[in-house]
Amino acid sequence: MDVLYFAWVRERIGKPRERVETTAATVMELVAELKAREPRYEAAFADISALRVAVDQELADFDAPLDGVREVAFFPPMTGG
Amino acid sequence: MDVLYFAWVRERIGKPRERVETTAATVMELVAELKAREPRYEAAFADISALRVAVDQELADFDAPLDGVREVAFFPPMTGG
Amino acid sequence: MDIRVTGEVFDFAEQARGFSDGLTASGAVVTFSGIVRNNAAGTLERMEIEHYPGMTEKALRSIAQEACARWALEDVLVIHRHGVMRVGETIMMVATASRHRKDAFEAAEFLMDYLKSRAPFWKKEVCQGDAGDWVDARDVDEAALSRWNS
Amino acid sequence: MDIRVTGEVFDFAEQARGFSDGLTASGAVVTFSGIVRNNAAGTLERMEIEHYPGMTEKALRSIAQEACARWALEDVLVIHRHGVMRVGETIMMVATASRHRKDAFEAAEFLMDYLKSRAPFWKKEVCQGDAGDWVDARDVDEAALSRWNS
Repeated sequence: MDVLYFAWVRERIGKPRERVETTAATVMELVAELKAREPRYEAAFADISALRVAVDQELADFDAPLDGVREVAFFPPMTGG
Repeated sequence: MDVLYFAWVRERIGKPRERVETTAATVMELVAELKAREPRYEAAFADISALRVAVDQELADFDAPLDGVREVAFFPPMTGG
Repeated sequence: MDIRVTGEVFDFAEQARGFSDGLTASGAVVTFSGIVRNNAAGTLERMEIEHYPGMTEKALRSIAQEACARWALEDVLVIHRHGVMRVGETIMMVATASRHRKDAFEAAEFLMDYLKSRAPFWKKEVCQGDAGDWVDARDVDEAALSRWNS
Repeated sequence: MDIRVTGEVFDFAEQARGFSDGLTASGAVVTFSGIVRNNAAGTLERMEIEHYPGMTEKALRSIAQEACARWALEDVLVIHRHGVMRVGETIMMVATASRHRKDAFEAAEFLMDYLKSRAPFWKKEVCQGDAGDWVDARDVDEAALSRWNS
């Protein structure tokens, strides 16, 4: 699936998007896999309460299932308007 | 004092303003004097709850005193905006 | 603060631009504009608004001053027409500017609520072939004021 | 309904006029516009807004559709910029049109409340000589949403 990062999550991880091969069943499991990769992922996902997630471009919870999902995005709380 | 009429009050009484010599102590007493004049005043002031009053260009109650007042206006509830 | 009572047509967008261009500190601008609309039968020929010269500007200014006392506003604009208006013309507008949207929104709603029921304007709708009917005040407009007195 | 996400400067007043001119049944039009403001020290060089192409328009459209379901609106306009903005430029605007002012006001406030916290935009403020700071979401913006869920 495609994993996207925005704002300071993008800056900490150092890229806007990447292709991830995963068998994670939920967003939370995907986060655990990513954190295990490298310190910069560990840093970006250290405080999950400071993050929001979208699954296939819809806001979702961290326990959302990933079955059939094509795109997951991580970002800080939005500041539009 | 000057007595002014607006909207359908003006139309019923048939003039926009007039000079009134009165010793009425309150707006209510002035209304009673005007009603005693002619049927068109009686008609205009028949239902006082449908009227509003301004004393010297400030919204007031019907029991407002008239001592020193120069201008009293009668009109229906306002419909601006 | 800019309060205008006018017998002339005015352009809402041009006034909104002028208001907005004059601001330096406000990140939030709210405008309201009221437009003459036809009735369901499409027979409205014109709207006529009578007002109370002298009291009108005083009442509008007092309402705007109250808004400035209640909310943190950089500026307030009120324009209200009187006289004859055609379908599609702008009857009146308010604009408010503040650092925060909540202040700008609430102040604009407050201005509208008070202006509807406490500024001396009276609307008459004249349809084809009639002498015109005075618009009745709506209970809902009077009730709207209670929001600001709690 | 007109939803636009753009990287270009736009003129709030011109868009407000276009919106207003397109209406036929609404007597009440409310607009909100957000403007880039300098900080207290006057050192803001630019604002940068990042967004999530694809999701952004979808989210804005869904918020606008929800507003149309809740209030009697003739039309809704949302324009939101992304990219680099200078002090004084318009960041975004909403406009709502209805027969009654209450619907137009509430719908505009609803759009703003949701757009602030539920549309994928992120603001960064870049001051003279720094690399920029991401603007923190405000608790008060999150709290504002509760008004619409009772």
